[in-house]
Amino acid sequence: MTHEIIEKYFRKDMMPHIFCPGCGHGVLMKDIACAIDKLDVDKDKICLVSGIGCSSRATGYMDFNTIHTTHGRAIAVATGIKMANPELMVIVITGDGDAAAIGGNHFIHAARRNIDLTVFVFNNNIYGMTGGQFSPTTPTDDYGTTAPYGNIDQDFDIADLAKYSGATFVARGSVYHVDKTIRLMERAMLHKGFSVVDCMSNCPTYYGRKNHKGKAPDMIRWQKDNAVDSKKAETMTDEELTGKIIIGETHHDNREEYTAKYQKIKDRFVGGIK
Amino acid sequence: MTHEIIEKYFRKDMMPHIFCPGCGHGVLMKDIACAIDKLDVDKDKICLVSGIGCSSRATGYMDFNTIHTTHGRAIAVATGIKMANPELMVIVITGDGDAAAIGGNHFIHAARRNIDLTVFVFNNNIYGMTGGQFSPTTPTDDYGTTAPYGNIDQDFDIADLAKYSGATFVARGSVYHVDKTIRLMERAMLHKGFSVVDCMSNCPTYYGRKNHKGKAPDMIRWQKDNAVDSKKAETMTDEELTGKIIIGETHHDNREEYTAKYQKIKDRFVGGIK
Amino acid sequence: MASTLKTLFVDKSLCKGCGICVAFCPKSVLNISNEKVNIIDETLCIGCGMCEKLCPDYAIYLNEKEGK
Amino acid sequence: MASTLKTLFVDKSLCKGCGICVAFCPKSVLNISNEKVNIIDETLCIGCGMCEKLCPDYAIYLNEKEGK
Amino acid sequence: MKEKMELRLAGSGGQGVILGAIILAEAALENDNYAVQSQSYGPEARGGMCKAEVIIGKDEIDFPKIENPDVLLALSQSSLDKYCNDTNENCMIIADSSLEIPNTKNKVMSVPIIETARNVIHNQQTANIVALGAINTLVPMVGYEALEKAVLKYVPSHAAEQNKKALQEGQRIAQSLILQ
Amino acid sequence: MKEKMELRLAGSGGQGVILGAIILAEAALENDNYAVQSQSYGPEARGGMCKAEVIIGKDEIDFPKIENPDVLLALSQSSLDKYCNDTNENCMIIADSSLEIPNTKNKVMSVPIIETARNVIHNQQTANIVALGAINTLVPMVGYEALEKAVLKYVPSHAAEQNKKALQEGQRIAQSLILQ
Amino acid sequence: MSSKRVLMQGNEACLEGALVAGMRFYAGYPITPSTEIAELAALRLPMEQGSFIQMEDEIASIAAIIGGSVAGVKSMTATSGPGFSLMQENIGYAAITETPCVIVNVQRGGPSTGLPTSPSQGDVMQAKWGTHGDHPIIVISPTSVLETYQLIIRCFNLSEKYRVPVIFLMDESVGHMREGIEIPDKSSIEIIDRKLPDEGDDTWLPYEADGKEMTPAIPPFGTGRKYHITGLIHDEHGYPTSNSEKTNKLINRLINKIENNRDDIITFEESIPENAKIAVVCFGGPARSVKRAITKAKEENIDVGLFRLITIWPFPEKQIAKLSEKVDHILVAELNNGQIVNEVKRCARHGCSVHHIGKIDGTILMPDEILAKIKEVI
Amino acid sequence: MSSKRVLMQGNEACLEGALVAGMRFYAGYPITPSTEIAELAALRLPMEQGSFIQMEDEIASIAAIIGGSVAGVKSMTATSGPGFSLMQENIGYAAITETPCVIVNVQRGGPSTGLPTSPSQGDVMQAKWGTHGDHPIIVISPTSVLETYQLIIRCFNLSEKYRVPVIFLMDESVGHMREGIEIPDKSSIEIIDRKLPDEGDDTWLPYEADGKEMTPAIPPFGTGRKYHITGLIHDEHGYPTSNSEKTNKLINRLINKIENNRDDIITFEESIPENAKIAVVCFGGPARSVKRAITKAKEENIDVGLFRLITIWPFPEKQIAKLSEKVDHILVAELNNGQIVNEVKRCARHGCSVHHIGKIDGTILMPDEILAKIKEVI
Ligand SMILES: Cc1ncc(C[n+]2csc(CCOP(=O)(O)OP(=O)(O)O)c2C)c(N)n1
Ligand SMILES: Cc1ncc(C[n+]2csc(CCOP(=O)(O)OP(=O)(O)O)c2C)c(N)n1
Ligand code: SF4
Ligand code: SF4
Ligand code: SF4
Ligand code: SF4
Ligand code: SF4
Ligand code: SF4
Ligand SMILES: [Mg+2]
Ligand SMILES: [Mg+2]
Repeated sequence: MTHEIIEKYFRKDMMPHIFCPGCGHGVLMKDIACAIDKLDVDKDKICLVSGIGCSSRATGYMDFNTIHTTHGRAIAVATGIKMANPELMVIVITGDGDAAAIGGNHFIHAARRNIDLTVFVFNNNIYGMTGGQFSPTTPTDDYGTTAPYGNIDQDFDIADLAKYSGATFVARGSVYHVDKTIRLMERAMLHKGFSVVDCMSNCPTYYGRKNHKGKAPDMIRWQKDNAVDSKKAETMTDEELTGKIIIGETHHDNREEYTAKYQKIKDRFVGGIK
Repeated sequence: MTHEIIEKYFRKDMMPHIFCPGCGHGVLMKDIACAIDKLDVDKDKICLVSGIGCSSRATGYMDFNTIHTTHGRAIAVATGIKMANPELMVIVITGDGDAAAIGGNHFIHAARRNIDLTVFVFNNNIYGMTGGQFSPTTPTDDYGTTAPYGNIDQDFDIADLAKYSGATFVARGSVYHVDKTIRLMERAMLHKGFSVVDCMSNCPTYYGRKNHKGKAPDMIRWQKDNAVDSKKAETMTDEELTGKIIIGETHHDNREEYTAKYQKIKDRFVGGIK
Repeated sequence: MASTLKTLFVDKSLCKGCGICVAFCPKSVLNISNEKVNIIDETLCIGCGMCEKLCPDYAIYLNEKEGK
Repeated sequence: MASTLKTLFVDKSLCKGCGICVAFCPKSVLNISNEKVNIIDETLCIGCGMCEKLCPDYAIYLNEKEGK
Repeated sequence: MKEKMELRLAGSGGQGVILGAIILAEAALENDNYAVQSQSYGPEARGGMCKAEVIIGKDEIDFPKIENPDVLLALSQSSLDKYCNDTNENCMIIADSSLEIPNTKNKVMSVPIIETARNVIHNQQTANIVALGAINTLVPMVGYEALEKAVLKYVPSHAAEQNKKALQEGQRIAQSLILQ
Repeated sequence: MKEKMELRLAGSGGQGVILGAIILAEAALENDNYAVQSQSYGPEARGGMCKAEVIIGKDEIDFPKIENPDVLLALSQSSLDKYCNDTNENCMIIADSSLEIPNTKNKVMSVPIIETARNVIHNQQTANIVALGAINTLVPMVGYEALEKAVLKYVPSHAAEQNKKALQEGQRIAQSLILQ
Repeated sequence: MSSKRVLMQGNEACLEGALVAGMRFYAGYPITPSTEIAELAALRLPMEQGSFIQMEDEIASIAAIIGGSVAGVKSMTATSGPGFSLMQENIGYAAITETPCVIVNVQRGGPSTGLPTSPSQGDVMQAKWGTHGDHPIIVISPTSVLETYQLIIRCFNLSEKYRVPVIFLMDESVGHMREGIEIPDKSSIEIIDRKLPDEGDDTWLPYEADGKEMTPAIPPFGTGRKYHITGLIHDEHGYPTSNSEKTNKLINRLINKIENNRDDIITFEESIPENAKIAVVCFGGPARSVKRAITKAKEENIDVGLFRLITIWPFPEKQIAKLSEKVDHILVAELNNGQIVNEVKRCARHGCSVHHIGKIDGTILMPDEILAKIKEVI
Repeated sequence: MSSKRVLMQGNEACLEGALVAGMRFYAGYPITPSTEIAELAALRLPMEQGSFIQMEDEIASIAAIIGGSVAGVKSMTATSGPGFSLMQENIGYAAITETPCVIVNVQRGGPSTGLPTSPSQGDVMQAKWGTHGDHPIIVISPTSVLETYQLIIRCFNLSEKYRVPVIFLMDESVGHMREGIEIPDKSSIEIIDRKLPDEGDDTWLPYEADGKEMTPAIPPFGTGRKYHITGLIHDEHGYPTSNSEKTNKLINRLINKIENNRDDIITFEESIPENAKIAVVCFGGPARSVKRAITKAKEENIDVGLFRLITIWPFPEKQIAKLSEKVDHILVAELNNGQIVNEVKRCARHGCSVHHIGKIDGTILMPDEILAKIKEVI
């Protein structure tokens, strides 16, 4: 299956990709292609937009309309694409730094507007590209090259931030949970509105090494061992959930989408100014 | 009372202030001084930091250490002041545009860090200074000069945004509820951590006029008629709360403050590097 | 607390005539004339302080000590 | 679905030797040698596809049609 | 009208002097003249001083700002004080009658503009339109019809009659001054 | 040592050639020489090619990059292929024994660096240290003690013994090559 | 008189001209003295089946118009100094990715928040150098309401033709001025759209270009040809590279597509009386003070030449050199502390003295001040 | 040999020097090739009882150091091109509010994301003109690890003395290079702290200044004297004004506090052999290629002069003019497409030809290339 997906949707002359051995981003990138493959949409209409970071390099490998923008600005560029041509399906691939640090404002405002973008955050809890500085999702007390004494910041939960800012489809996937993540990705893309999948990735090179989380297989095994499905989580106490990560869909509503609302304004003037 | 407060804490040579007739910002600015007056702190240690907007002009009138920064950056500048000298009491006066549009990222990140700043958002649901464009808190369907066909954005609830981003004291006051607002402001300043008071203001010149909300007295009466105390709101159904505004304290927790945490790192090295 | 000893002051140079004090005064003490606040009948004033609290321009206030 | 018809392929030019496939293979089909994946015993393979799903470099996969 | 007329309209923010200037410029175009309109105001748009300028010319206008106004309209004391010395002797100063006239060599007409708006039109907001009626009567530069048409273009339709009236009243009070 | 020695260490990201160069520079300082160390790598730090340079001199060094390397160390095929032609004839090429030696006029030493790290030290990560031992034996430029001291300064203390051994083994394999 | 003149504000002319040019996407964030452009865009675009969005800040605004352009829609934003400073990173991105877009900067007094309602020409060097790294840019500045209408169309034309961000450098005095203008007949206006790849061409590469224009044919997203856009140095395929030859090739092409087409891009207004010993170099709104000063000089029998830059960047080096051969003195009049004067100094031949008159106090340059300076110089 | 040399990276020298200068607050956001400065700041500052914070982006970073400085603590940030572009608005704010701070830009290949790990000098014009409006700025560029250590201290000294943002313009080749340096003896290092108002002085105004330095004495927040800071044009009290005289006074003082103190601010390295017909003007890391080229030329009996800018802005106009009288040709060698060469052209006397050698392909200028160009020119 993977093999055909790669053949079909990847720029094979760009391979091997730049991700380090064992980097979860490679798996997640493939998962997106698998999810797209299931969609009944014209693949030529799919745009992939990314910012800057290891994660954001993904767009360069995938054979769609792809744009690798500036750090933090992927969602703002994507907003422009979608507004200018609402017929395009616009997907953002970003990192925890790109989306939640420098790009945090665009993230919450796009969510507020509920514009029809699908955002996949490759969340490795670190700035990978620049060499392991802590990010807004690095857990408190963990280490990064700029947190040599342990991180004193509280970390953002990307899924919660999305939900409370107004996103209308929110879910969490992981590198380990391939099939489930692909399904969530597919649903996120089909959802008409601002949808976010917080994709737990793993950066063995920096986050893993700095925090004694072992090598890539250990980090992925950790995902396997600590994930709880969102449905099941609802039945669990806070205590039971400590140290666990909730995967699956965590929020969904049907608020009207932004470009659809704007279309109604345009429609007033179809056929000339009245 | 007001008279003495003005005499004591205002730069009277700068009066009359630039706010339009009936602008709620004048009342809120005075409320801050009243709240400060009650504090048992060295007034020379108080810094007022603002961005750009009608609201942000407040710092120019108040006789403390005052700085009127660039649009949206008040919280970031305030963060620097507090980090460099945690003994200063740092208060931010900002607008809905300044804090939640261009400054949204600094707002959520300062909340996440729980750094000891007190943020008073003079929330008039519009960009006043530039002449009445809709803001991130303009209610859906309302009008602004850049929303001639009605605003299609969903509005942010500043108090909720603060809470879900990590602020540890959150409240809402209003122009009408003077005494209550002063009390909330006082508590916000005393709280050690990131505290936000969403202060409902009124802009009769733009928001009021564009949206047929009447003149200043009408807008203030609306606040009076529609406010529900947060305690009481807890006992009310969503239906009962429709169209109401909740005032009072809405969130409070005791998570450790940021500069205090950082001080612990410094303390490891007091007396030299070990 | 609402003491009758208090006297009402107006600083017309600060008043912008917004009418808030007039609207929220529980008695008919004030009106607007020529775009400024005006005390019609001070004897009606109960010293409640609403005008002072809500004036955005600090143009109207009560004072306990001095007479008018 | 896990059909024995499937054959395991490795593209060593893509493999970065991360060991994920080895770790998650339920049978002892694979190991790492010289920083690349290596098929020790294909006959043990049950075609579960874990290696393919979790390989970040698309270097290992099952193929139903062609033989090795 | 002269080859070129330069008008300065001054007042405080909210008195509508900019709109007044725009309407004059519009009326000039209506009369097939050239017109340039500009203004200056502080960041304190709200409340501060506000100055609007119009130049009406038979030919194209190179420099769009006023060097020597032919007419200065002042609706507030501070604007009158500020600009009345910024004129040469030929400039006619039209001041609202509520203002104190500073010492000046210029011809000064004290016109009850605001009073008329308030007491006759019952809407102080129309003072700028009253002023237009008065100015154009004291120093004719555009046809009355053109002026009225321009006014109607810029005021909301529900206020059309009121503003027409304001224009007329402005004309009337100016005429009565001329006759005096 | 000559007045000035220029060394280029090349490999793929992760092989530790930059650290190797730093250690050499540190050892040179230990010997009271001057040293400059620099490197270049792509944005693809992870996996791409990586080149590190050291210049060791008895005098101050003006230009910090290498014009004519005296020694080229190559730990990966692509780096050997790329840089082996970028040398003049006097440059000694030290290539890992796993690599295919391209056609060149230069003196080439094929040294089992990676193999030694893997099979003798049991830690391939130490290949850069093995290489240092070998280089400094084939082309002496810093004292062995200075080199060892520099190694210990840069490796974590728990790995001190392993790296000492790696340095020794590098020296040993190089000596055996010289003797051949 | 021919057709009817209509009263139009500079900012309005900017927006209406843009609509004529084909602009159908506007993203912006309000700022004095440019805000009317956004307000009008919000009102007018839906009437033309275009879209307006108010973004959360200026960074998002320029990012959004880059997105809009990539989607194939002519896009613009408008701002003033503080917002223009914030846009700098993405202006460089538009330059390297060759994304057509128009950025209007209605200049106000700086630095920083400065004097928000005063005219200024303080951003003219920033317009060329504000983003990091060598990059191509075109900057154009109008002097009147009519010219604003005409030149914003030219901005879009040049932006599409050369796939380069174009900065339309207005100033408060033009943006807020109203003039009676005759709206140009639409049929007389040239509109240039971006070049598309030939349909059958299967040797096409998104970032390959040659010929005089040196501008690639990049189709909008969603039209079938898939490719990659990146702000990293890239090869003809659009893929990242750090190969030095390819780097050199890309940067050189970016710069030369402007340099080699200077004659097409540069326009100016020049009138040098035969006896003129001095010429005034100027641009934008303040050029009108200069014109009046020249008229006044003429009345005093002093002949003064005029050279008004319309295209500011690329700087008309050749033209200024030529000018400096015609006159003994050049006076540069600009509403700043001396920016373009440095360019003129660099380009003027030896023997022609170069002088400056500027202003940084929030007021405009008055004709009499310029005249006095002219007399002082000659 | 005297004291022991230690191996230090340029970025490390930058941070260690800053600590010696008294820097006790760092706010930043990581970016290649400056990141080591932030990483070291995080490690080292608590040891010196200073504070480090990683902000959410570069805009927040410069805003935070402005805050830190206002609170009285010497503050800095470090970044590279993309981040430097984002900082522009607040650099102007620091300039107009006269807030001392140091911004390090370790330049990399641009424009946009460009070549993140390659050396470049593409931001040298941006360092002066990147923010909107006329404003004061000082820009300094080091050529070696030792000089990085020394000059970052000078940056802080000038920043405090003149209350102006100082840009320390490094480049990747210096930032990532390691050299053995002798750490200067701390007792030999001059440290300048900001001027404070005299204690009893009750005529003091926060923004009043005269004398040669023209720099006001503004005490830190919290020390008893309360005043207002704004990015609007302000009077001596710090209060907003739009009065044109006051505007003029402020902007002129801001500019003249730099202009009138050029001799104190400008430093350079010059060595012009008697017979030299040509001199090479250079700065930063690439100056070392030039030095080698000059040595090589000497070996071929060609005398070549060297003029290395250390202070880049204010530009050493007088010195370059003088230089152009000593030699027939000036070659400007810089790692960009030609930026400082334009300044040299503007300042060089007539008759001295000005040439350029640059590079924009991500590689450094090699001595042989420079030598070849020297030969071509003479
Ligand atoms: C304006 C700007 N600031 C900083 C950088 C440097 N930078 C590049 S990627 C990155 C962080 C990436 O983190 P994340 O988005 O989590 O991606 P990851 O590499 O971890 O996948 C940073 C800080 C930049 N390129 N541009
Ligand atoms: C970078 C930048 N962008 C835009 C502006 C223009 N601007 C000034 S104030 C303002 C909005 C203010 O709104 P808000 O914070 O709600 O304050 P209010 O005036 O409503 O009190 C804007 C957009 C600016 N000064 N700087
Ligand atoms: S640095 Fe981390 S995130 Fe980046 S490619 Fe390597 S493992 Fe992945
Ligand atoms: S514009 Fe609105 S917010 Fe601003 S001063 Fe006037 S009433 Fe207040
Ligand atoms: S509330 Fe204040 S400003 Fe308003 S009318 Fe009354 S006194 Fe005047
Ligand atoms: S104190 Fe109360 S009663 Fe008296 S005037 Fe004020 S509002 Fe009216
Ligand atoms: S998971 Fe893939 S890259 Fe990793 S060792 Fe296995 S085949 Fe190689
Ligand atoms: S398909 Fe399953 S059993 Fe076979 S090698 Fe892969 S993981 Fe092992
Ligand atoms: Mg990350
Ligand atoms: Mg507001």
